[in-house]
Amino acid sequence: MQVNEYKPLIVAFCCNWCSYAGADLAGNNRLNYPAEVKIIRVPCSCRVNPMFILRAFQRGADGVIICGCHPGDCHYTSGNYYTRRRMAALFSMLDYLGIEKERTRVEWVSAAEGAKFAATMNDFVEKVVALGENKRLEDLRCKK
Amino acid sequence: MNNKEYLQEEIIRRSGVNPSKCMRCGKCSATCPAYDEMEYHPHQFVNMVESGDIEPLLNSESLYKCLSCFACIDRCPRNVEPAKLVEAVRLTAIRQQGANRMTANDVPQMIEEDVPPQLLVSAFRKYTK
Amino acid sequence: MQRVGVFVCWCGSNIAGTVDVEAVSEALKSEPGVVFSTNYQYMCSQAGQDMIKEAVKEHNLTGIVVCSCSPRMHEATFRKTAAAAGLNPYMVEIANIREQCSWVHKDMLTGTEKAIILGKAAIAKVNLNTPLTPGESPVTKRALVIGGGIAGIQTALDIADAGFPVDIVEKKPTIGGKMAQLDKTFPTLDCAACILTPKMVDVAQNEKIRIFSYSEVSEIKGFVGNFDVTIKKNARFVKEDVCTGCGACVDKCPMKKIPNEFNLGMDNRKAIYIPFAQAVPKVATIDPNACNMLKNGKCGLCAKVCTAGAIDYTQKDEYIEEKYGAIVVATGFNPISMDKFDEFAYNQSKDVITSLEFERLTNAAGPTAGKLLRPSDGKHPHTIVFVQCVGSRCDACAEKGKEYCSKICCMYTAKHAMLTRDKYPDTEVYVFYIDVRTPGKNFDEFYRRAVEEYGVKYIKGMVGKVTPEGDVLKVQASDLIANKQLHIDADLVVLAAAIEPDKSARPLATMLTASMDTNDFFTEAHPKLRPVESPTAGVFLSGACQGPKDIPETVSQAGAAASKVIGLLAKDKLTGNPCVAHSNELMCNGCSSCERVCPYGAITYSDKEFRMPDRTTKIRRVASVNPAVCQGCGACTVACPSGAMDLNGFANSQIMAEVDAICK
Amino acid sequence: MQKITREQLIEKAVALLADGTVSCVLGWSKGEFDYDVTPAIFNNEEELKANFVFNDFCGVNFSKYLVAKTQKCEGKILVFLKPCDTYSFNQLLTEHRFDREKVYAVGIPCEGMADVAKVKTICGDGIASINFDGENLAVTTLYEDAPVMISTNDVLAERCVNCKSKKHVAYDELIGDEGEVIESNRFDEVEKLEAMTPDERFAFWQNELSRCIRCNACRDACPACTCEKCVFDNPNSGVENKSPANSFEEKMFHIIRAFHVAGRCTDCGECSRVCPQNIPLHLLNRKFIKDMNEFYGEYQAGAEVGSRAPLVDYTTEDLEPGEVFNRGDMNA
Repeated sequence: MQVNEYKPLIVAFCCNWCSYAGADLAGNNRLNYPAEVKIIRVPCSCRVNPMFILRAFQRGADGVIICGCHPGDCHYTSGNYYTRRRMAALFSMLDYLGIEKERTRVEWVSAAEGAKFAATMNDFVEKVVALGENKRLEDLRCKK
Repeated sequence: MNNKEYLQEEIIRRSGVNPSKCMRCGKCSATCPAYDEMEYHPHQFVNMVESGDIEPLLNSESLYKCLSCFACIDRCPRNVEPAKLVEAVRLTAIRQQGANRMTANDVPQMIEEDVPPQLLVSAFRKYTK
Repeated sequence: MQRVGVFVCWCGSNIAGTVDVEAVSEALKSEPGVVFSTNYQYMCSQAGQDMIKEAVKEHNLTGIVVCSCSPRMHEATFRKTAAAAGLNPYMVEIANIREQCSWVHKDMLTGTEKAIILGKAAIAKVNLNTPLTPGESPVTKRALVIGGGIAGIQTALDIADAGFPVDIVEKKPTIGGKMAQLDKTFPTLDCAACILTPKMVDVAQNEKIRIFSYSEVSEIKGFVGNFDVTIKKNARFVKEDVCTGCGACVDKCPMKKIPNEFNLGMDNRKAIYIPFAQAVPKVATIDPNACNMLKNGKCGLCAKVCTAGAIDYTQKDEYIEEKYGAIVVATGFNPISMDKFDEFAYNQSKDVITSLEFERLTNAAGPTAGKLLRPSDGKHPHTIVFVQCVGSRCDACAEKGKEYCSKICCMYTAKHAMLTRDKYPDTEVYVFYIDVRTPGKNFDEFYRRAVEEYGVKYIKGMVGKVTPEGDVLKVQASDLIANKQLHIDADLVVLAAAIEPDKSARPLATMLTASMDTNDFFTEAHPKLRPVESPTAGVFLSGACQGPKDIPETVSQAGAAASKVIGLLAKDKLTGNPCVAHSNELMCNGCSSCERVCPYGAITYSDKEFRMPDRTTKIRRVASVNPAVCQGCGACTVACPSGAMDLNGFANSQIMAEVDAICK
Repeated sequence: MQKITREQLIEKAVALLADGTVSCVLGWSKGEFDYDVTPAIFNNEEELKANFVFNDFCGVNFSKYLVAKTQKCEGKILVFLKPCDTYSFNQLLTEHRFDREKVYAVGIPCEGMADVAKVKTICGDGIASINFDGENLAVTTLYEDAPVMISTNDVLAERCVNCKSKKHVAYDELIGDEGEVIESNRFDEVEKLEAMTPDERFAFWQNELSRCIRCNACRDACPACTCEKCVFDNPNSGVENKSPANSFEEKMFHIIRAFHVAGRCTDCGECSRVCPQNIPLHLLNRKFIKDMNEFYGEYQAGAEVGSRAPLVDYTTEDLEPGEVFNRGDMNA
């Protein structure tokens, strides 16, 4: 590993029932993904408030990904459907403001998809690394 | 990719049919009015395309026995659409031969009192692709 | 300020192999609120737990962070540990440094760095944790069973047997359901009525069970343990408690040409009727659409002949309100309509019938008194063709039929074929099948007997077309094994129509806020581990409303649902999940956004008076969350523009603190 | 030039006050200048005759004021609603923000309101007075002797140029003729932005939003922003911030504000009208409206009371968040 390699900061919101369990399964199967990914556990993807995402960007995150149960599989029956609409609207707005669209993503990962979780994270980090540091939505004051 | 696989893929692509959806109920063959004329019956078309057995189909007269009545498409519970497969194989055969078997000019000579117009329409549809 | 203790687990070498646990516990010492930080080989072991308990006492800890395996593994363990040490169990946070760190990263430096950040996030969160206490709610010790078929009957009997009162709501005039219409049952061939009707009598005689027949559920409010249900008792124009079921009224009724639903319209009934001899309750019902007296005030014969004086033409629909602790859905199934299957000529010929109609034709109490006669001319059929999978296993795009296997058709068709050959050896019986599916005790043996002993001709293939011609039905089919097209002149064609959930299920699911799949079958809370519970707490599933089922399966599910209900009703109080939403009334706008996204109907509104800074008062509509109903998804918290709605255990400020800790 | 006159409205108000239908009137009052008309409560004929105005600068959307005023006022309030105001009126009713029984709504036609910023670009600063002269405004400035004649049509506010509806969707009584919902070009500017490259868009918004002084005027005027306590004022929300401390704060504020009103915003345009820095805030709201129309079917907030906004609704077939960009690429 190179010492000076750019390391992005990635926040992943994972729903407790599917994606967090999927991330655990990735661990159980020892599937590697970059350590830059830090997971925050939420009961359901619909718990993710756009404010959390913006806050992460404000504090220097380079990418934010939200993972939830596959549509139709939500533990709470409909939570991820609301997530899908809210994030579609929010991401489109961020794109409209000129923020790189690769910095945000929603992915459905079930509790059985450890491999998908790892692959998703690898892919997402790769895309964010290609973009480089998040300058557009970053709060300079809060940066170390 | 060998020729067998290529042919299979080509036919699946051309027909837009997914033969693996077939659950082997045989309703297509049960419903087929040209069944007795055909060497390979509609359900066999589906099976043989699925297993990549295209050559025998290409060389079979069955291709031209299908009336394109689409009863098999209508009745198939799995939406497999066997007639479209037959059509795609037919099209492949015709393209391989490099010639259409029928042109618009041929139609007037075929019009006879006891030939139903639907037959000419089907024939034209079939032999001009 | 919280006094936080940090406990870093080695998990043997599982964590310690890739994470420098010493460095982690050292680094986390200087985090805000942390007063104690240590590491140990196995935190979840008895010794590890004792270490936590001691530290809580010694350092007066108010919060605990355990850096260990996934909270899905040991969160519950450490919460218990905290409780044992006198802390609120919800003052524990887990930093997942095994599954999401040591196991996925190979490099010690990277692993340690990440573990520290995950620890910081957990500390940031626990600093904002508040002690949570699960809410308690009382349990009304009465159950409601919706649907009076074999599923509902069995569930009700089992619940009543445990000593709890049960009400059955059945929309037909009698309980019994589909099973009452059947002739014999596979694979034992005992008669359905012989095993069902004693149960129906048991229900009628059980003093813990009330039957609301000819009734439907019109409103459901409340939540697990505390449902408020309104039952609409449709006017049957006969006083139930007075009618003796003697049938004198039925004999005298002049309206004779009403299609008899019980025999699927294959014969007629009167305007006043008792569906069948063993009906429970055995009470007459007047069909308001057929009765002359009710339509134009002319007749009144039934009232004249009724010696008990049970007829009441002025009876009105009645609404009954009752409280229940648990609700069991047992709404059952129906065969699908054959209208879209023109190829089988169901609507063109009376001699093309469904299997349920065949069931009535062979039933001793049916329209032909059990003699197998063709509906068209009453002659004995000599060639019978059975067609399986009519409308089952269809592609979703085909737009007719259902995608699923209806499960019961293979067996009842084998039964019909076998019984026909048994009673009428001169008949030829063909069964066209795609697959014969017989998983079940003695099922395959049964099917083989039909073939081997009774000479039923099973043909692998499908019927493509049925054409009525004169008094025969020309059947065109394929025999896939022989690779032949068959042409059979049949006298009777029997279609094994797919089954679908009863139409009343969908509106009921809406009332219950219970979820359904795309086919309108009720969804179970977990397909394997909680198969008789709906995801909506307090709602249980019995029988074919959850998916196609035969009688043995239905009865076992009915018993299972009953045991779940008994388990619930045996409790005096229910403790809930404390991680539920709550609304800050001072900030709530009463805008209803949260209510619209709540999948459980947990949010209600009321007008409250608020004192304003200028000493005036103001009445505002504010939301409140019923903690017994809320499951804690948090959809409302994002729908709420003012941020009045927040979630215990996953508060806005807590998640924000985690974000900040990670992005620091 | 408005089709109805101040006198007509006063006459109506006086009549309703006299017969006891209403106990007070929410109307426009003279401000310090002829163009800064302010909302006010009038209790009697004298007050109305003295201060009530109605002219091309009466853009204020009164709907929001009903939330507070219906709580304070004994009896019914008379409110005059222009067509676009009625959408906000309905939306607030959908959200149960005031008691419909306490309001007597009179719908009035609107020919479009003038934007004083546009007037100033023609005649310059220092407007001393404005007289309403037929189709024209006669603007007298401190620096010119003769009044400058400006056609109202040349200085119409953006939201009026792109007026979406002349139809009243709620009222107890209507003065004048009912209009129609209009096929407007209000999304053209959003489309223009969408067609830009991300860099151009970023530059555009950076330029616009960096002018923000966080005066909160947009929030205070917005009929959808009627929260009892705004998250940006709430120390527990984690995003409390009252001033633009850095380049991100105003982005956060405006994105969150637009998100909070998404599906509830009727596109009344009050935010842009009141912005002292002339930031085209309506372009944020319209982006959400346009997106939701395209993703989930046409929806006009406030068109009817009780409708379900797209963000508190769903279908199982909705498009995936990742797909919104593919569409964008196709547009570009």
